Amino acid sequence: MTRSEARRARLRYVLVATLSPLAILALWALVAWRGLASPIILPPPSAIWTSFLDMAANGYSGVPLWTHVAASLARVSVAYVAGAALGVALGLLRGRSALIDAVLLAPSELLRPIPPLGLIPLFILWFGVGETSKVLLIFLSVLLIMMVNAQAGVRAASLDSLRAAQSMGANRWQVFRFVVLPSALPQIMTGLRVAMGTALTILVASELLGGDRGLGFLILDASSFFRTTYVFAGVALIGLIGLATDRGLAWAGRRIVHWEGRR
Amino acid sequence: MTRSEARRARLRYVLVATLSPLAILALWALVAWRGLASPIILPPPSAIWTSFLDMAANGYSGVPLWTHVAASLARVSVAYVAGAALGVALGLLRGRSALIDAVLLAPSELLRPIPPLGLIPLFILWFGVGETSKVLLIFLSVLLIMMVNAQAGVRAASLDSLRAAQSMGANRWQVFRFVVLPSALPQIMTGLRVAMGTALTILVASELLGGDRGLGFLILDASSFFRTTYVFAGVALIGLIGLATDRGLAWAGRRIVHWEGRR
Amino acid sequence: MTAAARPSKPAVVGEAAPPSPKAGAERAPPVLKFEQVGFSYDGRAIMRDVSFSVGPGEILALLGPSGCGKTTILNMVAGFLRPTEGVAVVDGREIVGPGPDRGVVFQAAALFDWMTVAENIAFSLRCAGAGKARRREVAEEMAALVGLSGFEDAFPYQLSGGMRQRVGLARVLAAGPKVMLMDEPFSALDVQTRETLQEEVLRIRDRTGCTILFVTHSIDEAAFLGDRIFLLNDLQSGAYDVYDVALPAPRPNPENRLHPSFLRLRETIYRRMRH
Amino acid sequence: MTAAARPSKPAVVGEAAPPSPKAGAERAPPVLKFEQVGFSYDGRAIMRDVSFSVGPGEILALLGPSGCGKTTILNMVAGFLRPTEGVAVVDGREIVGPGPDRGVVFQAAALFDWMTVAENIAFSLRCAGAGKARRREVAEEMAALVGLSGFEDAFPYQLSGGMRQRVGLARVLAAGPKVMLMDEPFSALDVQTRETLQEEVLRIRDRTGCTILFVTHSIDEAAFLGDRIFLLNDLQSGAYDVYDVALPAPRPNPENRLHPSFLRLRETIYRRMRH
Amino acid sequence: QDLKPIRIGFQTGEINVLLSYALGSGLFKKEGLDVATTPFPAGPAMLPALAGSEIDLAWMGEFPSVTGYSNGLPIAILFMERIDATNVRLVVNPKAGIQKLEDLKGKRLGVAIGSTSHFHTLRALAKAGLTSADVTLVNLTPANMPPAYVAGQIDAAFVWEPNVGAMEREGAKPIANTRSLGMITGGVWVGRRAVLDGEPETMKRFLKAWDQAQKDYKANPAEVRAYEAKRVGMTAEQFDKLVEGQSVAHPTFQQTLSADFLGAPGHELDSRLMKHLQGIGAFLLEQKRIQAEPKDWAGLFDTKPIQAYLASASQ
Ligand SMILES: Nc1ncnc2c1ncn2[C@@H]1O[C@H](COP(=O)(O)OP(=O)(O)OP(=O)(O)O)[C@@H](O)[C@H]1O
Ligand SMILES: Nc1ncnc2c1ncn2[C@@H]1O[C@H](COP(=O)(O)OP(=O)(O)OP(=O)(O)O)[C@@H](O)[C@H]1O
Ligand SMILES: NCCS(=O)(=O)O
Ligand SMILES: [Mg+2]
Ligand SMILES: [Mg+2]
Repeated sequence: MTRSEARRARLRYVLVATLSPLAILALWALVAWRGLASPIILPPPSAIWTSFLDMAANGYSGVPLWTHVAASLARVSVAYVAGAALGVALGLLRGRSALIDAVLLAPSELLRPIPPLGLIPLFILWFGVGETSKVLLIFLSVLLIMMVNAQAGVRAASLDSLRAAQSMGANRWQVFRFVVLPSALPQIMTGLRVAMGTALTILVASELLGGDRGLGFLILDASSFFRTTYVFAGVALIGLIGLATDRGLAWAGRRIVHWEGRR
Repeated sequence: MTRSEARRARLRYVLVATLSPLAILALWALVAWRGLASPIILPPPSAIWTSFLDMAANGYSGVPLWTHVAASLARVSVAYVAGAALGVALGLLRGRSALIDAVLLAPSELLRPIPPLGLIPLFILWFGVGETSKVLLIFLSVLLIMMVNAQAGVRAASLDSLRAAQSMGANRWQVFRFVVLPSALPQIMTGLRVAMGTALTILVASELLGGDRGLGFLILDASSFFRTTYVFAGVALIGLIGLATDRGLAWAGRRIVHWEGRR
Repeated sequence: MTAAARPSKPAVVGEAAPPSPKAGAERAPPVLKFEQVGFSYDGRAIMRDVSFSVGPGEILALLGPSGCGKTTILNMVAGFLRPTEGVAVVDGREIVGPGPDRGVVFQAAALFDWMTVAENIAFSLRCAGAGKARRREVAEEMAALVGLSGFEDAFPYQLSGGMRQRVGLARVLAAGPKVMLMDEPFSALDVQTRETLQEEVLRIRDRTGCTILFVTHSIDEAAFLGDRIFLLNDLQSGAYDVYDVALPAPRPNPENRLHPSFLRLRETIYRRMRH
Repeated sequence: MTAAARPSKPAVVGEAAPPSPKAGAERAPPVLKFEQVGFSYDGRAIMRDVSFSVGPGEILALLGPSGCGKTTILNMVAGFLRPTEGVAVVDGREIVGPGPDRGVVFQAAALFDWMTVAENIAFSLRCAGAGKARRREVAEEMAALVGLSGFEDAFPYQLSGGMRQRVGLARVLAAGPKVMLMDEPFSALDVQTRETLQEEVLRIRDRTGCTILFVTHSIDEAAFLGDRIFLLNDLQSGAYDVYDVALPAPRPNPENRLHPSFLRLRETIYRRMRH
Repeated sequence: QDLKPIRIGFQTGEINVLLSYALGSGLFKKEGLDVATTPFPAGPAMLPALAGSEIDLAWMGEFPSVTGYSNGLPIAILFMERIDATNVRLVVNPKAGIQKLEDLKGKRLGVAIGSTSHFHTLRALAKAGLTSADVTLVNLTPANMPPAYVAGQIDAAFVWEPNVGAMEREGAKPIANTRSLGMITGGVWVGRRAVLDGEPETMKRFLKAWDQAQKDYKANPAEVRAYEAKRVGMTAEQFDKLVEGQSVAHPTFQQTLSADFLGAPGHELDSRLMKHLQGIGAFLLEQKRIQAEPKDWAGLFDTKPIQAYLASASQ
């Protein structure tokens, strides 16, 4: 593929990728406009946009919209960064040491499928109803997902590259840092994408833990007051945050794991 | 490592992996027994066991425990199998065709971070309050996770093996089946493990969609009536199901992707 | 610098080469033709102005320094890479992609790790819809040919380097393509296995009339197998030579290794390569 | 069958071999010693009863059919595999794992795909805590030595097969281990590069006094480089021969390639390998 | 004057007219309280917070107060904050041909199993001579009832504002409510025993502020409602309409000590509210949501703080 062909292909990709959600939006507007769905359940996009503008101008339940967004982003990012870092570290360790794996196996795999709703009472008891609980709930799910991915990634390390590193004098930590980690990166990057999506979905559950700000709160509150257009606006915001972070992670992944599939 | 060394290592692994949760259980029992935590919030393991036996004997809310378990397992398994199959197929396709990728990108990545709670009203409207909605909610999250993993897995296919297949007369489908799919298997197997955990956590949300049976219903109901020991028993059941399926999938993964890291 | 203007050609170039010993081949239209082909990786030109053609049933041996572009040429013939300048033609049609008419023995074997040796060997048959029994039969036959009987059910990661290389060869022999592109297929083999397989390749060519591009670093091997030797000195400046190999038929005869013209050619090329 | 009972030994076996031409080496205790080593993969025995020892500064060339167990022997010396029978000893201590005293040039290069050529080459220095500037300096020096100047910042997937192989060599030369284990390090190189590097290896051995195990399929190479040649005929039944190479010092002299005892040895081994 | 700290849990999904006013207008501060509020989505989520001593006082429906107490939480009801005569309503789809309770036979009813919605539904069925076997009960959380109604998944639903209002806006017609069934429901202030017993001065200040809020509400309803209307993002008209729909009454502290509510000191067990709560206990037991009814029902009420406040106020 020549350079100009590549440029044209990229352009076509961006075009189709933009048109596809727009087509869905148009279909939705049509359905709403033709009155095919009750507006309290599927309001027209325009009504959602109006609600969004209202929130942007006047806030939601007395709190500016950007405060809600910022509160959620702060929770998610702290939990995500910490959870990913620890999860990757533990996952890689589990991949390398049968003992560590054996110790962590049952606790983490028993915990992973447990619905956040089932953990909320315990979290309230142990960590209160403040930020700690909310952040920890997201942290935990990110941690557990990243652990699975990092550990699985370790298996991709080729025997020869591990051996090569050892026989060039790499100590355990260096083998880890220079061979195991890079080999696991493809799976780690995938894990980061999946975990980000999950972190955002858990956000709502975490904001069930009490509190009056955050996108999760906004969605829960609007839905309990039946303000459907606000629910949709909140959901759309989460979706857009997810899309943006995912594209960022995918882009970073391609950069970071530049060698993948190149031979 | 000789055979007997390997056998001994395996034995030690199983031993530690069994002791580790037992140690936590013992610590928990000690904390409860010493009265270090309110039994209303952290009941002793024995109380949870009693509640479990009660449910096993008398059911929960008039429905036998095994009916709850079976209802949830049926939902999860149908949704999981269908979601995984379609997710893998679409993910592999997205990995191979820029056009398909562009079409699916925004819809799927906007949808993935959206909390199930935000989707429930729409699902009720479109699919009712019966099984369909519940299964579809789980299906969707499995599908979206598997799509990410399968697509990422495609990047692992080595250029040379793709080329080899093509020059031996493999058509598009055969390249797909015999090269792309096996190359993506390590990431697909990881995705299957992560998605199973997520499917189980979503179970609770899905059983918010109406209905009065299932482990999710049991946990929600018990927690809204503050029956902590029953919540714990339900959560423990989900945890055990998760642990069992995860071990099954991990074992299958090692069998299926037997060539990984072998060179 | 065009091919015509190049200095110091110790032998005849390209299509102007005298008849190859493969009878009848010289009259037929070429199976393979490069016309002033150039190639760049990410904008870095690694070859320019390469022209040659190969007749049906001919074996062209490619010799040249490491990194000069031999694998790249094979990749263009196979259809994995498109020339960034000029055209590459097979059977009169421009090459636009890979096809089962051109089989490749990869430099690094490129086996399917998830398939057994037998499955690897019979892959092309599977793609063509052959039944299980037939596939097994061919796999066993080819495994025997390359000295891997008994390893049919092993997986690639259970093989030594040379054994992997032989599976890569067997896989293409089983497919029986019209054009075979062999990238240092015997580099990891011991003398005995290597010579046996060299003779086997010649026999297969004689039997099937297939055309072969053969990359090697062994001058002996190039001279013993090649009808012509393509010596790639410096493709970046478009400098290469073509040598005719004149050995008596039947080629597979081991005696040929001691034939005076064989020894003479070997010496010439050795000098030329060391400058 | 024990090593002692083996028939048809055209040359002296194991430790009983006459002094190698490397002066002073014969008196010193062996750097490396195999005592009745056997090895099985998953219960399938591939070698038994292999004993030999290598003195300091000696080059032992390993020749043998594809799949006979050469790489497996290297893996045991490197400490990647443990003998399932007997003991492997380096510097008087049983080998229990890999260590920086033994460097390996892998048959399949085994480069770190995520590092540039320079980073690959300087890896051992990085592990030893060398600074950035020093690492770059050594990387450039070694890249030049193996003919890869200008490719320091390329990634392995941007290199040709032979270039990758040379990075694998440069990486070990940069580490300068006491024992070097080279698994067909020149198999993908053209004659000129190959001969240059062969001479380089000899020079390095002479300068540093390192001990080298060198696997090759080229009898010429074995004879030119090896102080002794270890011909592995059939390790499964414990059958192997050891040949002494008597060439005048200084070894790196290209004239040695035409020395009569060189040509004679080559012929003997060729016959033996083809049976 | 030093401020007494107190931690209050409230529900974001509820209409908290007086609390919003008391907080917003500084009534608590004026009475010497340093109030920290924690918002919760609903009552059940407050129980672990009370158990973990994360909050001192909580506003909740009477249902969770009974479940919490029955499960041994050291809590008691301080007073009934409001009584909602028509907040909980049975609405039906006119197209389903339901005019009166008897017509429910064979229909699909949305209920939140185990909640007051369920409790009301069973009473309504009983009144019409039906049992739950005569209808199809569809278990839904209140927020999911309107979508289910719009989607035609349920013919009727017995639930509270704002969800019931949402269905009415979609054309559903109310045919019964708390009052028409002769029941009561509403919100209570629940306190942790440790605070009720150990912090009399704090309780007195809280009750004083609340008393003032009630008086202000009577005197100037529009001004008082403005605080909560702003919180839930409604105009004054919208908010008035919602509150009217609930038919809310806020019993005075004097009323609280009457037989209609907590009862005169020593006569708690005979009060109407106690009978109602015991009815809930029996219902929860029958529904197997609690193990056993509390042995000491009287301990669920604690009128000592109100008595103390009223005594000091009359001085
Ligand atoms: N990982 C493995 N699992 C099982 N068998 C193996 C494995 N690696 C090698 N073998 C077997 O061991 C034997 C010796 O292999 P080895 O790689 O040592 O041969 P080699 O002498 O290096 O051959 P080559 O010259 O082809 O590289 C072969 O028969 C091979 O099939
Ligand atoms: N994927 C790639 N990206 C960038 N450059 C490449 C790539 N593959 C090869 N090259 C460059 O192209 C040149 C020719 O490579 P090629 O693999 O064709 O050499 P070769 O003649 O086959 O060498 P060898 O005998 O070592 O296999 C080399 O300089 C190499 O660095
Ligand atoms: N409106 C419901 C209040 S509570 O019962 O959840 O406290
Ligand atoms: Mg090459
Ligand atoms: Mg080998």
